[in-house]
Amino acid sequence: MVMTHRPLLAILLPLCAAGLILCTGRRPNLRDTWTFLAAGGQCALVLSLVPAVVAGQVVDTAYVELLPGLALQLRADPFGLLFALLASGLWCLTSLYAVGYMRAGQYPRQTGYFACVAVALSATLGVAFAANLLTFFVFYELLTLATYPLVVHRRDAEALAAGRKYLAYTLGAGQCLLLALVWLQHLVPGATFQPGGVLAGKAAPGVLVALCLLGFLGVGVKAALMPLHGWLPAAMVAPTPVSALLHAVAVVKAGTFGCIRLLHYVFGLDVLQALGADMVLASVAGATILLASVRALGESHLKRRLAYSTVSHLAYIVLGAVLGSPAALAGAMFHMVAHGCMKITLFFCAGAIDIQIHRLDIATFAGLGRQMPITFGALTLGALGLAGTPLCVGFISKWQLGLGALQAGHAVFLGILVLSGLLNLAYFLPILLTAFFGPGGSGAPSREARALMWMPLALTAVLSVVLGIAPNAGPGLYHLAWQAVGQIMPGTAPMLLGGAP
Amino acid sequence: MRALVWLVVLLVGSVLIYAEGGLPRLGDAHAPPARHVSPRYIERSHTETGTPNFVTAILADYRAYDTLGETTVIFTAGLACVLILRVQLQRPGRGRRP
Amino acid sequence: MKTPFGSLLLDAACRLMVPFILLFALYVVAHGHDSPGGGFQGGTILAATMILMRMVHGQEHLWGLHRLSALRLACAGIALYAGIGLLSVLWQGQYLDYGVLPLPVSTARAHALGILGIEIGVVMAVAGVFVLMFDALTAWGEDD
Amino acid sequence: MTAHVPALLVVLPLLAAVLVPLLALRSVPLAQLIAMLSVGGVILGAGLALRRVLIHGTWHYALGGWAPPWGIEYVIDPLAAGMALLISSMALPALLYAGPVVAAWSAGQVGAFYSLFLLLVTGLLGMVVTGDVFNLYVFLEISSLAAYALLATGGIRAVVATFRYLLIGTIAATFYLLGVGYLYAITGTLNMADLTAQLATLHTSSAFVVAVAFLAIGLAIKAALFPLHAWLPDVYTYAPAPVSGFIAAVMAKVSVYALLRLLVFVLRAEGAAGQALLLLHWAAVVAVLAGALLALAQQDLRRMLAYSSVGQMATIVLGITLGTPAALLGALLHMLNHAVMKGCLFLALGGVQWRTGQVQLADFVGMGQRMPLTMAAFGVAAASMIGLPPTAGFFSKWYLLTGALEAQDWLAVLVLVGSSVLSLIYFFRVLEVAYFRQPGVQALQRELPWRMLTPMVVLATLVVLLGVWNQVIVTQVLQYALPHGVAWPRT
Amino acid sequence: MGMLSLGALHYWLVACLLLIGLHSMLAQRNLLKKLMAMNIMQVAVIVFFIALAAKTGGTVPIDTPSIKQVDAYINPLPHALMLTAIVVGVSTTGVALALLIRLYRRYGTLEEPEVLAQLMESA
Repeated sequence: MVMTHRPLLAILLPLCAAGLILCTGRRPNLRDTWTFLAAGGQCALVLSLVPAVVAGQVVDTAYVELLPGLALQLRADPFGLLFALLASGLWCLTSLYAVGYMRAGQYPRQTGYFACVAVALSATLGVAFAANLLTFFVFYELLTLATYPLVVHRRDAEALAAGRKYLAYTLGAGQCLLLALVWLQHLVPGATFQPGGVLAGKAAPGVLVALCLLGFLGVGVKAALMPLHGWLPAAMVAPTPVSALLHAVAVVKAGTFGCIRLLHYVFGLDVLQALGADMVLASVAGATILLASVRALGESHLKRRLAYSTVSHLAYIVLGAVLGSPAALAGAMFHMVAHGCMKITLFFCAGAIDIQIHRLDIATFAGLGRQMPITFGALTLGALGLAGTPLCVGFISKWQLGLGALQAGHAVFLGILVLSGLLNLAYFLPILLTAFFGPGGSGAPSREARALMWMPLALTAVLSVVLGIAPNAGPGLYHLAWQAVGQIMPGTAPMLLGGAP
Repeated sequence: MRALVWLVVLLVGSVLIYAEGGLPRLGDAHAPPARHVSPRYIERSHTETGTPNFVTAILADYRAYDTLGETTVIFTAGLACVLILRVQLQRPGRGRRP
Repeated sequence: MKTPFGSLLLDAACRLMVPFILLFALYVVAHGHDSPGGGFQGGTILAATMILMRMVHGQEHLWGLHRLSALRLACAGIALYAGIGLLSVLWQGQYLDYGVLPLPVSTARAHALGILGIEIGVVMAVAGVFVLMFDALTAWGEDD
Repeated sequence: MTAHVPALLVVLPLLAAVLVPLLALRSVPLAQLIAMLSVGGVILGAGLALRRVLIHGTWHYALGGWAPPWGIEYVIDPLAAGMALLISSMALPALLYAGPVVAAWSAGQVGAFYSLFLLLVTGLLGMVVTGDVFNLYVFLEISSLAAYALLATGGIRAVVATFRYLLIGTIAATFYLLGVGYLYAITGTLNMADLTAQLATLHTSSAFVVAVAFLAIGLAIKAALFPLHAWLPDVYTYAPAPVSGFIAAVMAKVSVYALLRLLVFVLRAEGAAGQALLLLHWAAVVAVLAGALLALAQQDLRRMLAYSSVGQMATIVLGITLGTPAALLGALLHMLNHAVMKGCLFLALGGVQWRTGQVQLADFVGMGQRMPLTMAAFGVAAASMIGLPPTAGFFSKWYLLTGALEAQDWLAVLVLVGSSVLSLIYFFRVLEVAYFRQPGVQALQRELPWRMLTPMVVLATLVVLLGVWNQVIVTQVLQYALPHGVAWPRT
Repeated sequence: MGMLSLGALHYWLVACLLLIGLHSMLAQRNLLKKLMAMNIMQVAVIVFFIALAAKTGGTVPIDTPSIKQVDAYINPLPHALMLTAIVVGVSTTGVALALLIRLYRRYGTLEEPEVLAQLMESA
């Protein structure tokens, strides 16, 4: 048990940055400098935690006690660190991209925008490092509030409607989560997240069922499990960097993160299996995977198509989490990373295209691939990765998921995974085909977006390939995932590409 | 509306009549009010407060604090009239006007 | 009240009655110790004289008690009442405990005197307030 | 002198009240200063009293040196001291805020206003600290009369509303007095502690039942507990901001406090008192939702706040009638929190009205840019009403929910969650319009004068601090304020 | 509920007064009459208390050296209380009258429907 304030610092840093951003709104360069500093500093702080956690120590610090035996408590365990690394790492790239994008598009209210993003990232790290459900809830709500202004950034009727939908879903879910939280505190006073759960034998089945329902309603909305996904496509009215970082990485991953926390650190899988709730959740996730992919096929607007693909890929994570076999769980955790890298690439590309041709209807991309080779190259990598082609990071996680499905003895889910892979190709290939081989010259001749935009998306694309070849590159995210699995299911050895646990 | 009013009235009325059984009879010298607290006033107030009038003794001494409150109530009412009716307190030609 | 409605008859009747009413008021207050009566009754009667006077002679008359003086009287009355209470606190008694007041008499008498004191306070307050109220209810303030 | 704090608590503002109207004629600022100083003194005294009762236990003070039940006694326990502290602390910001509002009035009016405000404080304090049921009635009337006058200063509509309030309020007071009469008739005493002793054998007497009925109805009317709330919306809507800010913050709560004091502390929730609590419970369950729904239906924001008060008061009553320790803590904490946040909301809204004359939802477009600090205060308080962490409202909601779960009263759980969802909707509506609607013309920024701004900002800060410190408040103060050894009847 | 004995007759009187007051307060359309009804209600309570003070054969509560035993004097406490209650009633009436005068000056009527109608059209 190590006590350090670095997690807290990683949370406070963006908050201070937000303050500074608001103060220096009149001087754009200075203002954006704060964003870069905060993102870099946060990333560095999180990285600095890696050695200790990998060495098996748990960094755990309790702060002000808010309720009897329930403090605002931060803890860096492998799983939390995994999410924190993902979020803060991608924030660095996004902040570069966002500056380019917002300036290229001459967006109004940039000050407010960057301030809100900073707050949102602080909240995301809070979610990642939360050591008990109360802390988790506090930052989870803060995340909602911080992202709302970003959704309504355009301030027009459509944006406001989307914002209302967004809050109705997320804050409504927050009420459910709050009730679950109060109930949990009532059953298990002062409970913190424990690998394997804390509820075993603490409550009657009826109560547990109610708790499950409330809890998974609470986190399921942000995880966009069908039928709770309605807000995500609507939220695509936000500026593209927001969709990229928040609605492909921070917010929705906070939802899936919460699902796994609830599943394996609060309830414990045995409890759910005893209730038979795991199969319910698994079938919901499976259905979501397929339905969302089909829905994506029908969308002609690129960002909305990406949104539905996000919905289906989030369901991968939930599915892997409930299947209950080590490989599946590791796959789920690693898919958070994989999907993050790939989906953010895709959104970056969407943003670049939007800035260049001001249209996102897939039909209008004809020949664009020849004019914007880098952008569409990255798009191709991301798309293929999501479909699960080897050598892309998506393959690793998907392989683990499939393997896990077999380990758990549910071959049907393997079928679903394969099927959805095909569907992924079905809704990505048309884009690529029109872009590269479509008749050129439709619309004004275009070129690559400014460097500040294409560099980050190239980077993320490369990243997703590098991780696909060497998943332990850098901070060793894949290893962290397996470490977390090892804590939840003791006696499981990490596997790279198979082999018996 | 009418019906509601009558309903309320009948309700209160029945409640009042219901209570009647539990209350002391008129002039009952053995009822709690005559037995519990008041005897002390009758027996000792003259010697304790030098005031033969029990009521005055209670009003202005034993429960003088109530009377202070009572005087305050009157004072409040007076000021309330001033404020509600916007009476000018100053003699003409003094103080600010809106 | 915009104008006093004085007339010869009223004037004379008023001159005749006021002294007796005043006397009665004083009696009611002073005799409150050993017969029905006391501050409130006395104060009301006192207020009645003043109201009568200002109805007949107008509020600039000596007994017609201008509303401002009425307010001062009322405030002074309450201040006197509460002040006596504070006095007993000053002499280490409970609030409104007249027994502890440093008077050259027995405790019982001290109580009696204390009672008289607060009764006077009540008289002032009641008389002042009732005059003020009458004035407010009959005066025409600025309208909305 | 500290030995006499209980009496001084009430007498200090009273003396100031008789000083102020005369002073105002000489110098208005001096009068305002005196008024605020006296309230500051009360805050100090209440703080001292609270500290002392937490250390040495309940504080009995026999007025006039006459031992109860023959004389009147003041009984200050942690609950009473806490309420006194709350009342005085809410009065100070309102008094500061009132300065600019009354600036246009004549000196005499200003003096009367401040004096009546102090008398209102006096009355509420007296109700809180007294240990005598009749003395409570007297101070109830002082506070009521002062309130009527202050509320009526909001223009002719306020006068109409206030007259209706006066009639209903008098019915309530008369019922209360009648209840006291019944208790006196069967016990012969007016002292609360003595009543508890005398009534030990009388819980079945029909007179007792009726006494409880009248006491409960009377105080429930004063507390505006649905469906007896009819007087409240108009009164709160048309009153001037500093008055509505203070009255909405504490006045109804003092009646709830009296209800709690009598039914639970004095009558020990036995016999008819227990039945009354059960009835109040059901009334509250309905009222919580009714208040929130009615608030949702309003376009006039003052009226919206008024109805939300109806709902929130019911929430407090619900917590009290649930009767589990957590629920009671929640109710008491919510009394504190709701006072602060609703006071802040009314002051902010009143400020907007004072500056722009607008209270309709539709007129709030761009208000976030026009009056940033005011709307920020409004936003913080609204977040607390919704119950977002880490504001104060979140924690009282937490305790109330825990209490409902303890009592296994699923209906109450649903109602509590439902009401916070509804308040989420009707408060968020306002914030969306104020911040995220594009104003047609870019209105220039015109903030309030500092004397109106400071109270709001302070209260808004307090909303957050109370949230962070709620654990201290609960463990250091509130848990000693609970009625011990009382068992609530549960159906 | 006890049988209707003479000793309990005054409770019926109180009930009647209270109900008359209550009913006309709710049903009367004229605000001044509502106010009067309010006073009637208060009178009912005052009668109730004063009746509690009575003792058969009791004399006025003023100490006379010749009489010593407690039961010879009626109970003084309710009288003291009701003096307070009466004053409170007077004060309330005063404030109510002030409000009514404001209304009358503005609307020239005290009939509630007419006042409300004028309010509506002014809004």
